[in-house]
Amino acid sequence: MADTILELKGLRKNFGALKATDDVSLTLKRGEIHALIGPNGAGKTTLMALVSGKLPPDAGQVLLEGRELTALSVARRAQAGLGRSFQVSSLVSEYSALRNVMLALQSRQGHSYRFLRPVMMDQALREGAREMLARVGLGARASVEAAVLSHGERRLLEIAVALALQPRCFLLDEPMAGLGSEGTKALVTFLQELKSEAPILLIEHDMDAVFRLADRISVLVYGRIIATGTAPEIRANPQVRAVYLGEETPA
Amino acid sequence: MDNQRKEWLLNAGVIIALFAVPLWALAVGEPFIITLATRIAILAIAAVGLNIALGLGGMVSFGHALYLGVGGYVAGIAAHHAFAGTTVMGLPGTNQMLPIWVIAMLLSGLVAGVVGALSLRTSGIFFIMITLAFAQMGFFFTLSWPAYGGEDGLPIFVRNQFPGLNTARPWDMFLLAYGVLVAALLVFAMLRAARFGAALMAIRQNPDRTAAVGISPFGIKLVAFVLSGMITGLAGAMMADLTRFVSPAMMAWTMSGELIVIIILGGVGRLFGPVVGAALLVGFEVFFGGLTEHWKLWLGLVLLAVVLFARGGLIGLIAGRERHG
Amino acid sequence: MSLALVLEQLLNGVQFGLMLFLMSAGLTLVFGVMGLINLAHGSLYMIGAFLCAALAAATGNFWLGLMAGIAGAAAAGALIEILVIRRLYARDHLDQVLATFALILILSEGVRMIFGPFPLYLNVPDMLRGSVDLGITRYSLYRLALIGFGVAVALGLWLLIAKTRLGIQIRAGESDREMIAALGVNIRWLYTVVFALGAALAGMAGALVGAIQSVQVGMGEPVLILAFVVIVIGGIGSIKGAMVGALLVGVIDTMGRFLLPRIAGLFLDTSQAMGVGAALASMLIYLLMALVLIFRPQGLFPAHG
Amino acid sequence: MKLKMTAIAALAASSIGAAQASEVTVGMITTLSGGGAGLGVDVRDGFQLALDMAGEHNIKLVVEDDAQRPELAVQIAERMIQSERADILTGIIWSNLAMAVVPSTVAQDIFYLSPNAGPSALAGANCHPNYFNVAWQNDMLHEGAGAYANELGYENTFIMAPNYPAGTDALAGFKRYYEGNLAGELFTQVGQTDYAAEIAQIRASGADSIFIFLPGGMGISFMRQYEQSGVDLPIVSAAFTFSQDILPAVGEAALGVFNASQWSPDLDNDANAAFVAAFQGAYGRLPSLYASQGFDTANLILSATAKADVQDRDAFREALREADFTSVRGDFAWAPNQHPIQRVYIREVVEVDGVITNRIVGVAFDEHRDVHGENCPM
Repeated sequence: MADTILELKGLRKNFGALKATDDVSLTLKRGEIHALIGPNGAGKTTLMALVSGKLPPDAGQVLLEGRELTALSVARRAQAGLGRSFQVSSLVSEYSALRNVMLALQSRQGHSYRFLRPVMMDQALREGAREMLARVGLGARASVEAAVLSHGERRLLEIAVALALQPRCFLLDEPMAGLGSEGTKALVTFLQELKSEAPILLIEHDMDAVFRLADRISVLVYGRIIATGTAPEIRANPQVRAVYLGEETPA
Repeated sequence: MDNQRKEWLLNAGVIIALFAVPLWALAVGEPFIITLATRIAILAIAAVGLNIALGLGGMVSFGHALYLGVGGYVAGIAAHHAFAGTTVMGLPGTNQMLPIWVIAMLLSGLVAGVVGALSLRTSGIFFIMITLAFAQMGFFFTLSWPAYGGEDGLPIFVRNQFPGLNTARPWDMFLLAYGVLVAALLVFAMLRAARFGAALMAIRQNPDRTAAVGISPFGIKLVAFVLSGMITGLAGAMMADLTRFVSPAMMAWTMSGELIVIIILGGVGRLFGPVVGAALLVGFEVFFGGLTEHWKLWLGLVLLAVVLFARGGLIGLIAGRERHG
Repeated sequence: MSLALVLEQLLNGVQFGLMLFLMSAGLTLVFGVMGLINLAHGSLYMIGAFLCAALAAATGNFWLGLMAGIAGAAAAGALIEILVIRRLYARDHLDQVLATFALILILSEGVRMIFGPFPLYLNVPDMLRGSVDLGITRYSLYRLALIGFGVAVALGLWLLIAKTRLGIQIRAGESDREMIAALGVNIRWLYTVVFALGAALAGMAGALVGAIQSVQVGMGEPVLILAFVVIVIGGIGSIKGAMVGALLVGVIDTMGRFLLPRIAGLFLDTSQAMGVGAALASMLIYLLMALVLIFRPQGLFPAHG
Repeated sequence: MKLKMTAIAALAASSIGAAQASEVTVGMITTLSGGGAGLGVDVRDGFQLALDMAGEHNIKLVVEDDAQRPELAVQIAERMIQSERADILTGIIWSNLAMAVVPSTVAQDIFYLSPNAGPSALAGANCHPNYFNVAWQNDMLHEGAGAYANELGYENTFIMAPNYPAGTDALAGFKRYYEGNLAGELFTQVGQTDYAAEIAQIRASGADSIFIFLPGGMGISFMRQYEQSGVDLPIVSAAFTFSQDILPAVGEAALGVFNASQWSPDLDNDANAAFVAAFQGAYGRLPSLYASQGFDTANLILSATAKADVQDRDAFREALREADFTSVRGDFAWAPNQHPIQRVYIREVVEVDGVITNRIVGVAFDEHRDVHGENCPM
């Protein structure tokens, strides 16, 4: 299926007796935003770690455009085209915004085992990075250290870094967290454009944003996906309502 | 004056002073001061090596004396066989510094590769301890292996040769050490500015992020560790020739500690941190050692004060925090 | 090679291991509870030995000296914790290594200033002089007493940690530092007490060993390195691990030095065999440590799950 | 660590200007801290005593502690030659330190006078006109112990020494004259403090006697542990393990041990009587053989400075070769390799007036010289 970019097949991960990820399968198709929601402790973080390669699964597969990624490290998966952002901003804090993006670009374009040419004199890298920063609206903040950027700016820088990887698909882990309503609105618009470039697997707490943005939604509870569908389908799903609204499901 | 300019001026001052003081000593006939300057330069080379792993890569190697010792023993063993006219594993000894340096760097790089490949699987205190354990293995191996002097060490009766120089003369030996130091600093500066340095420093600050942009931390760190070991190994070969003596003490854990101390006194990750630190340490020893036999007490207090209150070392104190642009 | 010889060497290994345990217990507690690498632990061992030797020489009573050694090391530990160590808990390992490296320089030189450059010699107490017949072999009574002492202290430590309020706090501190705050424990006080306890154990080891060896500046550092090997093998933070690690290191080191030259002697001539055997024997425990770290990076008995 | 003791002679020395105008700078590198400190302190004190007793002289003495570490000794030697401009180095206690320092020192046309260490390599093929050994070649006293072990009727001796040049020399020297069987042969680590494993092997070996060479703190630790072990075999040794620096710390455990020495505090000659009395007067303790060697070394230098200017190396060397001084050990003569030819006594450890010390009970060799001299081209 040429339309499926990312596919998870029967992923499992146990921590002792706890089934943190329990037979999760889902697909991410070209041009879509697939949101993953679930209450706290549902296993979203674990699933993200399995997809990005931070944790090895006990069973199951991760496929990107039909290519098996399961045995690859985080770095290899990133090279293969997984562009992830972190739930809590995770940047190279002493580097400027520009250098953070350049780091992603240097990995994308060639490799890091170059010992001679000063990286700051690499015009292609610099220009490329500036372009990415401009796209997320951080053009004026290029030379500011990541540690000094505001919270919202760091969220945007996360996106810019993911963009710089020119990935086959994005994995965005709560990109709206702590952005405020203005910032969220801007980002929603941005993501809607972005999905045509590469599909987005979105983990997000902000339900309004999710229901506005997502083409499909999967609901994760106790490590299992209990439902997948469009926004109206999910809204209507009694199991989901039970989990989120505390409504009793008819036995 | 902004900080970058201050650091630049400080660096220029240090490198000029390190040349001018022994030159003055040469003029007034004080060979011991030249020897001291040579020792500073060689210790600084060793610390430049460690600074790649520790300063740029954040790898707290508590066993860098191992590479110093490997380099030292390469020089000592080569000279020993050249002197006695015997062979080692079918190869003749040599009293030429250039081939000795090449072998010293290759061998210490190889050792660093093995140690790094195993140690880099761990992190934090475990990394500190496993690097220490490997260095202790080297220490005890040389201590009890009788062929090259064991505990007694191995004297180099005549300093190894360098084309065009008379290495027995303190000034010539100094020129050699100074030249290699400048080269080592250039290599360090180049590495740091290049893509490799960008990746390495990013890994130190945030390995997860660096992996997520597709740069594998293990490979980068291993290469850095090997380069680091090679430069420290080169310094070891030169130090052996300076003192005309190699002994297991070169691999003692206190030597590893001293190399870290040098970097901290100067400034971690700073280009000239090792030079400033080595000058401070040797200067401290000579100056306070002349005043009181308990100079190590004062060294301890100064070091404690630096760690507790002046994290950036002397360069940090003068030129502030480093900026990565 | 007789059974008697093997037995005696085994006892030597156990005695060595138990003294290493006294050193390692403090080190591992301090790391487990406070997350601190303390290189100056060997200096506390030295302080205990010097105080014991000085007081025993002055009063003629070993036991008074031992008390002084333990109490003095504990006091020195508490003082160091309050003045320096306290500022290092939040710092990274590099800072801890360096600051405690500086403490070694300060304490060693300080002791040298006070007691002079010569070794002191501490006499074995009269009631423990001489040797006893164990049936298969005779053995030094004092060394036997050290084994008994080591076992008793290990039991006492186990009781302290398993049964007392302080022990509960220590265990809480090891598993979750925030939890002990929630328990309403004064963390500063707890840290000082744990550090002093570790120092007391180190001082005790120094004083006990001082009576059969010599008491000199720098005596603590070789033991310190071995104690690090012990806790890395045993699992940092684990008292049980320290015990197993210490006995392993003590016995393997002693038996290695004894057996390896003999084994090498089967293949090589005597003088070569002694060299090769000794070289391998002295590397043996570091090899063990490297293997443990490679295959069980958290040690044999990891403290945190 | 740096004990700097600059003893400049009575002001007079330079101004009155004895026959030889130029000052002689003697750099003394010796062990003043750690387990081996007792030996270095005695060499230094003996040397200083000779200068003090000489009154007027033109010797400038600079003393530094090597902490028994070869790499430190090398650095100090470099500084003494380059910075202090020393003409003569002396003081090294340990053979491994001597091997590290002496060859490059004498090659720079500096004299080295050994007050203690006498490694075989420096007596044989690597002998040098600028190297004089005022004490003994390492093997000598051990050879005496070996010869005396035969006399005592020992047939199955366990022998043990630290693993460094003097240790190998010691065992070789003992075996050269000993005729019985060896119950076992062990090398220990230099500076080792725990001998439990070695004692176990001695116990299991079935030996009838022990020969040990464990100088300084090593000897003290071993003897104290040996006493507690329940092994009770007679010990024969060279003077080093039972010299006056060790005996007070070992105590009664040492009584009755036979040891070979070229010197003893009860040696009956005028120079020695004066030396022992003056040493006791100055330092309040009995001198050890190390003190006697330091004393002799200083007197040898003094005798040479009276005859030649140290800047004239050849003349000064000749003056040293004449050895025109009164040794506290009695007659003193050089073998061609510039090591002494001397009598080797056997001493027994005894208690005299509550002080544990040595007493001469016999002679092992009369005019003994070392075997390595044959390989010396001089």
